[in-house]
Amino acid sequence: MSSPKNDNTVNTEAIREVLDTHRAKMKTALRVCAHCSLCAESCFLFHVHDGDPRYMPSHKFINSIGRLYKKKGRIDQEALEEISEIVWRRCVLCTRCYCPLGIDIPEMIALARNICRSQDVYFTWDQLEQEA
Amino acid sequence: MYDLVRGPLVWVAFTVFIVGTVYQVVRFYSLSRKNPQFRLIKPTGGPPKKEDPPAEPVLTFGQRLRLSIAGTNPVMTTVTTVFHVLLVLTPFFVLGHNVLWDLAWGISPPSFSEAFTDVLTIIVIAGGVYFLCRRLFMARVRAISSTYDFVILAIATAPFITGFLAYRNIFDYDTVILLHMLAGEIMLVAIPFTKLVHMPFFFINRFLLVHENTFGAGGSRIWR
Amino acid sequence: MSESRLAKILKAGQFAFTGELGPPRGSNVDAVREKAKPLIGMVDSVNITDNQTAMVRMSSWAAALIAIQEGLEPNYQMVCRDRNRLAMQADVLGAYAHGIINMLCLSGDHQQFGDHPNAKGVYDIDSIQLIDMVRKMRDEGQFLGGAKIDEPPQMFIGAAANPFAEPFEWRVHRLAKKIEAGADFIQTQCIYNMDKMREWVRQANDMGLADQVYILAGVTPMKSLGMARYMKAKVPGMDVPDDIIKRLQGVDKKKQADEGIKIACEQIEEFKEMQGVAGVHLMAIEWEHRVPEIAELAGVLPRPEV
Amino acid sequence: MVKAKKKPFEEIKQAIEGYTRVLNIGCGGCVSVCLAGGQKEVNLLNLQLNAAFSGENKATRVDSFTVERQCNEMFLIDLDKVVPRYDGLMSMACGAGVQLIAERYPDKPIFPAVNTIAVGVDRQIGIYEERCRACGECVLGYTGGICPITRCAKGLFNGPCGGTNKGICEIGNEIPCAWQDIYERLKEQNRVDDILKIKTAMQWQNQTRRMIVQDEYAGRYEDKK
Repeated sequence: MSSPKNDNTVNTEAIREVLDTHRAKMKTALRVCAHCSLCAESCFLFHVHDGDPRYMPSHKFINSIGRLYKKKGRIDQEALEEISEIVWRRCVLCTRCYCPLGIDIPEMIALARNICRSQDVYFTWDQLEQEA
Repeated sequence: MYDLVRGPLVWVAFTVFIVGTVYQVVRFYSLSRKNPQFRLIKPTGGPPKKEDPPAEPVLTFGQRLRLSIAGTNPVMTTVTTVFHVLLVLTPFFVLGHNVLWDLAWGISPPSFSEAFTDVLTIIVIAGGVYFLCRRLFMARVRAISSTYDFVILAIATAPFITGFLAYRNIFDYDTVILLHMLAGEIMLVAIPFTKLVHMPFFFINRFLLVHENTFGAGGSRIWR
Repeated sequence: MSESRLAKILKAGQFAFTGELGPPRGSNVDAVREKAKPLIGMVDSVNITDNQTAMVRMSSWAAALIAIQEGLEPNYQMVCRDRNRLAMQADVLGAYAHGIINMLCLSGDHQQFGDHPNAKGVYDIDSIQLIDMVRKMRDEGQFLGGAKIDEPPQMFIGAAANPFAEPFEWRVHRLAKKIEAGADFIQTQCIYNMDKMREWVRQANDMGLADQVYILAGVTPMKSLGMARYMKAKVPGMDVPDDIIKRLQGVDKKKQADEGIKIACEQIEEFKEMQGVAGVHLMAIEWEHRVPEIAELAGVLPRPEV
Repeated sequence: MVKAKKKPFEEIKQAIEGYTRVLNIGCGGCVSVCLAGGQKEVNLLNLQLNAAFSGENKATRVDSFTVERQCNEMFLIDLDKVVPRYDGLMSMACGAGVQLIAERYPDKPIFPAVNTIAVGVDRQIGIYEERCRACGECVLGYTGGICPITRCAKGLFNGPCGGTNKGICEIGNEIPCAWQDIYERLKEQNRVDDILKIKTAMQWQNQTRRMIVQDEYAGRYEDKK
């Protein structure tokens, strides 16, 4: 998914810098999430993919920003690729997911996208073309 | 041991619960700010509309319900609502608890009958079982579950399970009631500092924060 | 075609006096002639408005041709609201071909004010670009697109200025832009606030603009107290100071019109002496029949021969 | 991004009532962000339509399907399977999305359920302001970042006109004059010089359908011969 990088290393410092920008909100969001799965139906991609749990908004934010936060940014290249797959490909940031506890999931995904950008990992259109 | 759990620990637990919750709320207020007042200027400029279109259909209560989370997940919505309401309410109306209030403070709040409380307790436990089953057998919930979630579920339901056991004198009463008190204290302490913090934050997020799904007037605060 | 009378008057250093005529909302030729008659011999040129206040009227060039038949020299107004650059250039050519040799380039009131508020405003080019376009047609003999014109129209190009609209300090710069674009003369918005007008003219003099262009001060006599109040409150870009209102309040209702004319005449007297002002543009709205009287009282008669 | 607003309910209803099975296609792009045509709005509209039709004993029924973006055919592939089941299509995307669907399914009548309004910004939840009219010749660089085409009622390039009233546009009581704002901002930045020069007639670029070719990618499509 990600664009090729030369050195294949993850810049933890840069990740932490982004994590710090919305730390309070992010911590609260991650802690408040009751892992109830009620957000699933609000995501049209979840519908389109026949209820694949990986498209559940909570799954997406727990496994992207949640993972980055838990690891304090110390993730390997492989994990980064997985995260970028989640935030670039499994979410289109339509910003309409519903959380019964009021968590702003899109902002969390956007934060994770920021982190990807800090690692030079972007949405790559070409790959989408190849798959299609 | 019994005296410790029944005496100081209760106070410690309540203090931690109250101070912790207040801390969370204060922290939220310090980390958020008032949403700047937005005055909608109805553009008087621009071309006038052709004519007023017929009124948009008004959604009936049933339609609103179907469009809401209750429409997409009716069972879960019902169970979770009942579970959470009873989880908070039941302890206040347990006769045994209120006798303790009476002994300590000389106040005697109204109580449910013991049989009724028993039913409520069973409902809460049943809710817990439902959550457990969801977590174990529903793919989408399992996908986001970890040990932590089971521990939290245990913390939330333990006071009810032990209370239920104590009321029926299953196992050794003294031990069970000790566990019951401990479980309650653990839960109180856990609320502000674990996932259970969603209790205060449900109200903060859904009533105070500006968001598409805010209840009421649309909220008044945004994160800094 | 020879130079316009208005141009000759201004170039000769005579104090110019121009009038205004609104075409009818219909094809009533007699209505135009009726309005034109009292102006004959009273004004050097008469502005023929172009769908004024965004209301559909007989087209400006057509009414201007009728005015010519009546012996008046029209000042053809053109707004940017209703036509794109092609139609504008075509109209300039057509108008000139029929003997229209003055024109006033305006942005135009927004379509929302008029009787077709849902019309698509064109505003392909703005008033300054229009001035620039007509100048280019005349001086360079080229259309805006660059093609050569067979017999370029020798228009005497006018522009409007509003000395009162905000930001005030920008106004004189906008005047400069219009001059740079090619304006030969300027007709201002109706003036009631003389203090601001004096200041604006002073700035124009200081910047040397008054030497590059003929400024005609806009004067509209108040017909009544009601009109003064309406203009103060409702008309965009109008600055009616309180002392005008007070003066009209001070006289009997039947005398308000006379008082309005008196105020106008006092203004004209001052403009005659004001350095940098080359004439007066009298906008007697729906009062064409009283122009001879006003001209007489203002002492601008007889009009000089040029 | 693109901002849209749902059409009046009656208009939508009348457009599709001659069809029995209609697919209402939502879009996860701009119209979702501006709360006009995402999955939630599709569900809401369908509920209302189906209730209205069954109330009137009409056979028309509306189903829903929401795709990532209707402005790229790659995201329409999933639709291929479902569209044949319907005799009418409805789209809650912007005009571009509606047209791409129309192009892909030329035998199906398609009806827009939203009016595409503008390229705009999010002000508050549910409140959007137009900011760009896609003229194709951006002048923001010399107008202090304030668009004279979008914000000035007359789209003047050498404003303000004489109608400006104490900083307010002549057409409305409360609409700020774009050119007053431009002047003030440039003055603050000491850049008034930028608007002292005459801005010559605009070379309008939005008069025919435009094709945007990003230079980096142009090579791919050039004739190889």
